[in-house]
This record gives sequence, C-alpha cells and structure tokens, in this order.
Amino acid sequence: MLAQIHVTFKEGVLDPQGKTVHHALNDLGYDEVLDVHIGKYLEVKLDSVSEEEAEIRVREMCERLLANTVIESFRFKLVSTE
Amino acid sequence: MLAQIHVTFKEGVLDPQGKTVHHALNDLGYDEVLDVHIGKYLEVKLDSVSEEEAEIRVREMCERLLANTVIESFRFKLVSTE
Amino acid sequence: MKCGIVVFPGSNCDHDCYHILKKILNQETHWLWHKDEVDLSSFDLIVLPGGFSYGDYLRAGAISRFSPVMNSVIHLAENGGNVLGICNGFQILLESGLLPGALMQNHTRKFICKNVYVRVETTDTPFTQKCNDKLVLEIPIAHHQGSYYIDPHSLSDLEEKGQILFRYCDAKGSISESSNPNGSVGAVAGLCNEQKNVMGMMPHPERCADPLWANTDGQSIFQSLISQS
Amino acid sequence: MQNEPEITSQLVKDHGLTSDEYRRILDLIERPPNFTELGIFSVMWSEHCSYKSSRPFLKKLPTEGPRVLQGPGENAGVIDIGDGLAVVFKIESHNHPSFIEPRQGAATGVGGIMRDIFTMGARPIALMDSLRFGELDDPRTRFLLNGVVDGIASYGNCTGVPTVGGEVYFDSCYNGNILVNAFCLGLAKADRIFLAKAGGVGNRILYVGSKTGRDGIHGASLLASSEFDDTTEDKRPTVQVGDPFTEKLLIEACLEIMEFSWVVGVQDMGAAGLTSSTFEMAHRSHAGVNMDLSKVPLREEGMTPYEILLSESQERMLFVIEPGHEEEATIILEKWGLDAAIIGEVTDELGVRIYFEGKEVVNLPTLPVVDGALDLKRETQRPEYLDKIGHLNLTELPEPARGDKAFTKLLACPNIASKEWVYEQYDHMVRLNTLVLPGSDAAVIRIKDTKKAVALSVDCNSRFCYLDPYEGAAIAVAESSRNVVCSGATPIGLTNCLNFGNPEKPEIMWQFEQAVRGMGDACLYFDIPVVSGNVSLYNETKGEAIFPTPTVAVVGLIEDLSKVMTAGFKQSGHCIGLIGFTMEELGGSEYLKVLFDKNEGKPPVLDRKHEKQVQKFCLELIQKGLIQSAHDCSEGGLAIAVAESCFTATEEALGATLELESTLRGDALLFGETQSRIVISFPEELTDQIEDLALSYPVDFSLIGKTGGSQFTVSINGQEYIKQDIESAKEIWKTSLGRYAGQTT
Ligand SMILES: Nc1ncnc2c1ncn2[C@@H]1O[C@H](COP(=O)(O)OP(=O)(O)O)[C@@H](O)[C@H]1O
Ligand SMILES: [Mg+2]
Repeated sequence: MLAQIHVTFKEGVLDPQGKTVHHALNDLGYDEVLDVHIGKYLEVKLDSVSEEEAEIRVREMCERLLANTVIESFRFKLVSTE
Repeated sequence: MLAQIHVTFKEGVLDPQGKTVHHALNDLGYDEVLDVHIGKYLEVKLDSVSEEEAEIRVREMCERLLANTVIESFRFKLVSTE
Repeated sequence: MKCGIVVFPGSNCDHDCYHILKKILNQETHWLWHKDEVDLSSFDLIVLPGGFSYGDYLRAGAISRFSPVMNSVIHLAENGGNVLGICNGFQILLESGLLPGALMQNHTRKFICKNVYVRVETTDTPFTQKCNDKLVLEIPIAHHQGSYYIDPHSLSDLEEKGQILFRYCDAKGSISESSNPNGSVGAVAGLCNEQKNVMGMMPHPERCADPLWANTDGQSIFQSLISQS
Repeated sequence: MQNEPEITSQLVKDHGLTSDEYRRILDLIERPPNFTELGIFSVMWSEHCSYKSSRPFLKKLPTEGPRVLQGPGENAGVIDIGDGLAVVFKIESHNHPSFIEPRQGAATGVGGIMRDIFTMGARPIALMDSLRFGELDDPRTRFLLNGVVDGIASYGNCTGVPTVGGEVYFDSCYNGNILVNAFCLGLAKADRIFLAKAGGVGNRILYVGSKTGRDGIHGASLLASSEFDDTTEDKRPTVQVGDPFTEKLLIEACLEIMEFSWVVGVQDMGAAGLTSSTFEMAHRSHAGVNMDLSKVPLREEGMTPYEILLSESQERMLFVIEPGHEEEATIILEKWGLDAAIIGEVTDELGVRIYFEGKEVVNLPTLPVVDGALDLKRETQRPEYLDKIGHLNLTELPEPARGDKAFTKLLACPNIASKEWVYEQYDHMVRLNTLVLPGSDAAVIRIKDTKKAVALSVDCNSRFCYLDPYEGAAIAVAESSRNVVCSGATPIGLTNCLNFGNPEKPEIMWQFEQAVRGMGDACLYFDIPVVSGNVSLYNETKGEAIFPTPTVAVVGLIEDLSKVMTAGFKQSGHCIGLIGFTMEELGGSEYLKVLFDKNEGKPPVLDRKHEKQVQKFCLELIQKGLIQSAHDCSEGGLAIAVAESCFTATEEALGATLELESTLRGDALLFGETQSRIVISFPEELTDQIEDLALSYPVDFSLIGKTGGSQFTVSINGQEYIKQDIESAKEIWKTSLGRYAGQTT
C-alpha cells in the first residue's frame, strides 16, 4: 500500500518560499501566475496492512511527525500497490 | 485555473530526507513502513488562460524553475477553479 | 551549577556549549546521549545545543523530539527544572510542545550567519535576571529556520505573560523591519514557557561568551543561570 | 556474468580508452579484460585518477620541509605545528558536477574534501571555497552562483565545520565552465595519522557509510576527463546527491573508531568509488585484496558488479582492521546509525580478486591498474594570443582628471565588492575557533588548548595567469602567503588546485607547464612546501578554455594567538603607511577591465626578493605589536585596499585621508596592482620606530595618510583626486554582490 501525503501551510501562515517563487515566475515573464504555495509531498510505502488500519496509522504518523500541526495541515490518500 | 505540481527525485537518486524519515518512523514503532520519499508539492494559481496554453506554460515553468530536471522529475494536473 | 548538554547525532554546537560552561565558566558539565533516558533531577540546567540534529530533514527538530532523552527532558521541565534550547535546541523545544509556536524558514530563504542585536524584554526569569531591562546584547545567529511564527492571539498572550525574552533590534535597541533578520513575528528572538523554566532562543549566546573575543555579551545569560543555582 | 556486453572497439572508446591504451591493457594482463575489468581500467586510467597528462610536471614542485609529515600522494598533506599536533589539508575541484547541478555538485565537493581530511584521522575544523563564475548579467551565472553557494552552505553548515574563507571571481571565460574548488583543514595528533594502507594478510576490509546506489557511475572520472559539448546533457544522471547528515555521522564514527590500535588503514571512496579505494590501498601496501560484492550494502535492486564497483555514491569509506575486532567496530558504527559490512580481506597476492554471487568477476594485478597508464608526453606550445595582448599602450588610455568614478565603479564591481552575501550563508563561527572571521585577509583559527592559531587564505588572479601563467602562478603563491602574513602568521605549507583547459592542446599544456613552474619556483623561494593538490583539466566548452587558474591555498602558523592581526583600521587618528612601492602597472588590472573592458598587457612584476622582505618586515611589525592593522593590496590597488580597511574598521566605517606624492599616472598610482604592498595603520608615536626598522631591512616604507573623519579623501601632489562619503561608499561595496545575485531575470 502507498500513502500519498500532502503537507501544506495552514491558511494565514506566510509561505516565504511560495512568495519568492511567485515573484521569480513573474520576473521570468509568467504574468498569469497569481499565487504560489509550496508544500511537501510524501510517499510512504507500507507493508500490507488493512486499509482501515493504514488509515489510522498514517494519520497518526502525520500528526506525530510528518506535519507540524501548529503551522501545517495534511491530507492523504491510500493507494493499493498490487 | 490551478496547477497542482508534484516534484520528486528521479529513480535512483538518493533521497536523504526520505531515508532519515523512514528510519525515524521505524524507530517510532511504525514497522510497516517500507520506504519513504519526500518531494515538493506546488500549487500555482493562474489567471484565466486556456487549458492548452496553461499546459505549455506550466510545463515550461517546471522545466525552467520549479523542478531541477537533472535530478528531479515533475508531473502536474490542471484544475479549474471556477 | 550542574549542567547537562544533550548530544543528538547531528548536534554541532554541543562542544561550544561545553567549552563555555566547563572551561570558561567552570561549571560541572556532563554529556547526555540522545539514546539514553535518564533521571535528570540532580541537574540545574539542561542545554539543547545548536546543530542539525537529524540533518534538519523534514523540519528542524521534528525527529529529535522523539529521542529517548527528550522524555527525561520533558519530565524535568514539567517539574520546574531549567532547560535552555539554543537554535536547533529551540526548534526541538517547539516541536516537542515545551514552548508554543513554530519556526519557519527565514524570510530571506537563506541561511544567515552574522552578528545581530537583541533587546532583553523580561528580566524576571532565571535566564535573564542578570540583564538590565531593555539591555541590548550583540549575539550571533546562524540558522535557516529561524523565523518565529505564532498566531496573533497567542502572540499577545505571550507578551502579556512576559514570556518574550528577546526581540531582534538594532544597536541602539530600536525595533524595525530592517533589524529583524529572519521575519519572525513580533521580532521574537527568544521566549520562555509560562512557568519560566524553559527558554528557547535562536541567537547563540555560547558564541559570545569566551573572553578571547571582544564581545562577551552572551555571558549574561549563563551568569543569570549560575547566580540562581 | 550473463548478458555482459562484448568488448568491441566502440565499447573501448566509449570507456574513454584509446586503442593504444587498450593494447597496453592486453600486454599487461596477457588476456582481454571482461566488461567489469574494462570499466575498472577506464576509471583508473582516466585523467582524473591517473594524472597521466600532469604527473610529469607536478614532480617539479618542492614538497619537503622540516615540518612536513606527509607530502603529496596520500589523501591530504600533513604539517607538524608543534605541541604534538598536526594540520591536515587539501583543496580539490568539483567543477564539472557543479556546472551540471550547482547545488549538489558543490555540496558533494565539500563532502569529498572533508572525507579526505578525516580519513587521515584529523577532525575537519575549517573549510574554504574558491569559486569562479561567468558574467553576472547572464541569468545562468546567477543561477549557478546561488546554487553553488547554497550547496556549500547546506553541506558545510550541517556537518558543523565552519566555512571561514574563500574567494569569488567573475569573468566571461568561466561562462561555460565554472570553478568550484573546496578546501578543508583538519587537526590531528601528529603521531596518529592514518594512511590508506591495507597492512598484513588476513586483515578485514570494512565498508562503512551510505549504501551503494547507481549514482555517479563514471561521474568524476568521465566528466572531468572530457570537454563539454552539446551531448553533455546525456551525462546528467551521473550527478550525485549529498547527504551531509550521514557525513556528520561518518566524521564522528570514524574519529571514534580511529582511537583504536586495531585500525590499520582508512580510505574514503571518492572518484571511481570502490574500485580506486580497493586497488590503491592494495597497491600502496604491496598486498592484495579479496572482496565479495554480494556483501556490499546496496540501495537499489539488481545492481551488477560493474555498477557496484564504479558507483560514486557519496559518504562511504573503507576501513582495514585487524581480524577479531569486527564486533567492536560494528558496535561503534551502530551507535552512530551507520551501515557497515565486512566485504573482504587482505591477501599476499599483489592482485585484487572480486567475487559476486559466488563467481569470480574480477581478477587483476594491482600494478597495471593503479600505475599502468602511461604518462602522456603532451606537447607544449606558447599560445599566439600572447603576442596580441602582451602589450598595453598606456597612451591610448585616457587618464581621468579625478578618480571618483573609477573608485565607485570598482567598489561596485563583483570581483571587488564585499563577499558578505556569500559568507553570511555559511556558518563561519561554529566550534568557537574562528578568531578572524571572513572579510579580512586570511581567516584565523585558534587551536584549542594551545597558544597557537592557524591562518588560511586561498588565492589566484587568473587574469594575470592568462597574460603570463608563470608569473601569474608565482603571484598567486606570493599573494596567498602575503594574506597569511598580514594576519600575523608564518606560512608553513601550501596546497593547490590546477584548473586548466584541454590538455590535448599544446597551448593549454604550455600554460600548465608554465604555471606549475612558476608555482614551484615561488614555493622554493619562499620556502613553502606543497603538500597536496589536485588537477582539473578539460575546463572548456565548445573549444573555449578558461583562463589558466592555478588556485593556491596557503596555511600559516601563529605561535601566539594574542598577536593576531586584522585588515580593518582600529581608531581615528592613526597613521596609515604603505610597505612597498607602486609602479606603473595597469596590465591585467581590475581597473583596466572595469573601465576599459580590456585584459591585456603584462601582469605586475613579482620581485621575489623584495616580496620576501616585505612579508618579513610586516610580520616583525605585528609580532612586536607596533601596528594595528595590515591589509595587502590586491584587486583594485591601493585605493581599494585603503577603502577596505576603512569599511572593516572595528565599529562603524572610519574615513581616511591620503596625501600622496608621485610622478605616476593617478590611475596607476591608485588602482594599479603592483605586488608586494601592504597597507598598515599605527599610532603616530610609533612612526619613528617603524621607519627605523624599515631602514634596517631595508624595505620601502612611506607614510601616506591618516584615519578618521567621514570622508575617503585622496590627493596627489596636493591636488584632490578622490573625495567620497565613507558610509555611502561602504554601502555600495557591501551590497553590490547581493543585488546582482538576487536578480531573478
Ligand atoms: N567564497 C567565499 N567564501 C567565504 N569567504 C569568502 C569567499 N569569497 C571571499 N570571501 C572572504 O572575503 C574576504 C575578501 O576576499 P578577497 O577579495 O578574495 O580577499 P583578498 O583579495 O585579500 O584575497 C576574505 O576574507 C575572504 O575569505
Ligand atoms: Mg584574493
């Protein structure tokens, strides 16, 4: 099983990297770019566990380690790798 | 329009972050974790352009700035924000 | 004062803290290995030093806070023991929830190593009692993830409770955007918990405490701790 | 092995071996090599590993001296500094990888040079970097600059080794080939230096560090052994990603293991990975090795012996330990969370046998592999360009009535502007040893628990080297040593990185030969042994070679660290003096380039005898406590040197007033780059004493002005030539590089 996890900054938290990349894209002539947000994308490969269990475990991993919930939120999807 | 971009290491390129987080998850008792890869997730908001044009422009942005194509590959999806 | 310096695998200011506490200030100083969960009740001060404890991979301090030694540190902190986190140590204290808020990438997006000025905002703590109020200290910073963030409501809460110990300022003590090197909210450079026994700061007082250099401003923090133990 | 490619002439060629070389292989091993063995010859006989073009010339460098504990030939050079301690240092290039992927290329360059140092049992205590880029108005240059600096910062900072100095130059000749030379210095006990030795039969080969992946196969060896062209893109997957956290663990674990007497030898896996470390270690010890590749920790599935042997995965080392201590070693490595495996043992065969999955896949004698590549007798020929640009006609250069414009233009030009934007991204203070931070002439590192300190500087003016490689290389030695002297140190050793174009061209080989001779002669004269070095050839793109760039790093020793000197003025009202004298030398100067876009003429003359006197005199002034600052004149000449001392004054910038008497052109007097000059400052009451000492040498010395005020003022023969507000001048100098670097388009 593969957990595809997205970790992004919460609303209201300034994302300096996104801002810089936004500017850089505009400078490069991509005027259509209105906003950029940069987050993390994690792929966690799991040994066969049931989907329900994986759901619980991955949520826990995110809360404990993979995201800092003071500033970040996360979402994830489980995909079968069979 | 919103471009959702995933930038990840190419196959075979060392991912030190992923490796370290993998160890950490195992140490925390998540023995089912077999592998971890860490990449970037970018959301680029675009001013109304046609989908075809956006496709070309976003690919170009990735190649020029957002991904380091020497060691990273990218994929993206365009979603309408109307 | 009996001091313990925690060594994580990627700590690199551990030796600097040891040098200052042991060689310069003549305090009893011990190493604490991150894999050991031990009774710390006999210690007067635990230092979480700077460095890149796990390469700063994922987020600085995120992985280290699960080290066995952190259970001991948290236990000590909850029982009123003094804990000082410097730079990466500050990041670990935030990640472990001993201090509120988070540290983000500098707004310059670059690592910054240089001398900055901080103003002492509270002298009513074990870490700053030897400082005069509004005293300006010149202290080096060296970090990539040092931009302090907390929501506005909690920030005013910190202010009210006197938990903000240091703010970035200029040589004369005034605070402006240009004197804030990393974009921290409220120019916060260091803060403590409500009980005032756990303190974290981004600047490195141990880098300006050896009299071989002209600047020894960092000593005031260590001297504060020594005088109360 | 099944499915191994057949050895064809095309395959041989693809491995960078000529048909002559292939025939030589057949002669030496008396049979055709198999595919894996061909790979081994390919990397070991590459320019990068075999030094086949450069070795004959390098033999002429002076490498001996009473303090030298280890000269060239090992991972790094070693110099005795007394108190039972030794410094271990080397500089190395990572040019090609950094051009392809600046961040990772530069990062792994730092990682590689650090491993060379701690492999010898020394704790790395300081890094420097010498960087060269093309023109900054090209966005590609800015991308490369940002990436390289970020890469060095990310790696050095994370490992906790301060980056304390370096240099950054910009010139169009580096547009297609940037230079990234990384220097590391370590501290060791003089009697605990480790060499790459295998020792006696039965010793175990212990693999330590990161797992082996497919990265960098043929990386350093092939990339650094051919020119760039449009197919370079295809070589891209050879780039490796660095893991500084693992490096930090390796440093600590290795130094801990090396405390034990059962460690016989150590070798890092650099270019050509497991292959070169195994063969070289066996060869140096007149021994053999049996190795089982099935035991090598692998990162990827399905790797072949060829790939395992040629991988250039980073952060890996080989230890040779006495049998019976495997478990002790493993416990320490586990403590630091590192992978480790016994992968072989030492034999008495003078050959290397390698097994994989039970089969023998390599069986080669060591000598032909390590030492079999024939030294190439490359032709040399003096390049024609020298005739065209060797003469500078000063009458064609309009002499400005005032120097203000030239002064501010020079302050803003990226070669002269402050490099603060660069070194602020490096942790240059960690470990509490950096007595003199970046921004002075040399960095000074104190040696804890002693009264000593070492001073470090890296230098090369490649414009001079282009105009005259012999003189240019000699000047590099003189300048670097002068920088070290200005901080109060006596030069004790030198390492060099020779960056040149394609050695197959006689003109390039001429530059190389001249530069090495110039460097060698200067080192001999100044009595500075060369203890380590590195050669980087093929720095050319589409036929355009870089300027010859023989970078040198000089290490100096300060016996009493209370006598450390810095470049900045200390106080208002001090006298400013000039050691040395100025000649009409504008050839190759920054002034000529910035104001007239010319690089021509003759570089300044280096009068070695005079240079030696100047350095000795300056050192004596420092040791006697007579002066308060010392700063050498380099790019931008006297005016810039004095201005820099103003800008780096203790608190805020200090102004200065210079009153000069001279028959020279104003621009030559102020911006010419005559060698052997040092700007000093001192309290007025010491003037007589200093003048008397100068007379006794004798060495030229003149009073040129006073510190103080808010202006930088220069008058020549009573006429005002420059007048600038010191704060605004400083602002230009301080922020200019950052402004350039920060532009996104
Ligand atoms: N790439 C770099 N990394 C670190 N420090 C640097 C770098 N480039 C320049 N510096 C520092 O900036 C100062 C000025 O450098 P440079 O102009 O080369 O001096 P000099 O002309 O005296 O050799 C020195 O202290 C040097 O160490
Ligand atoms: Mg220089």
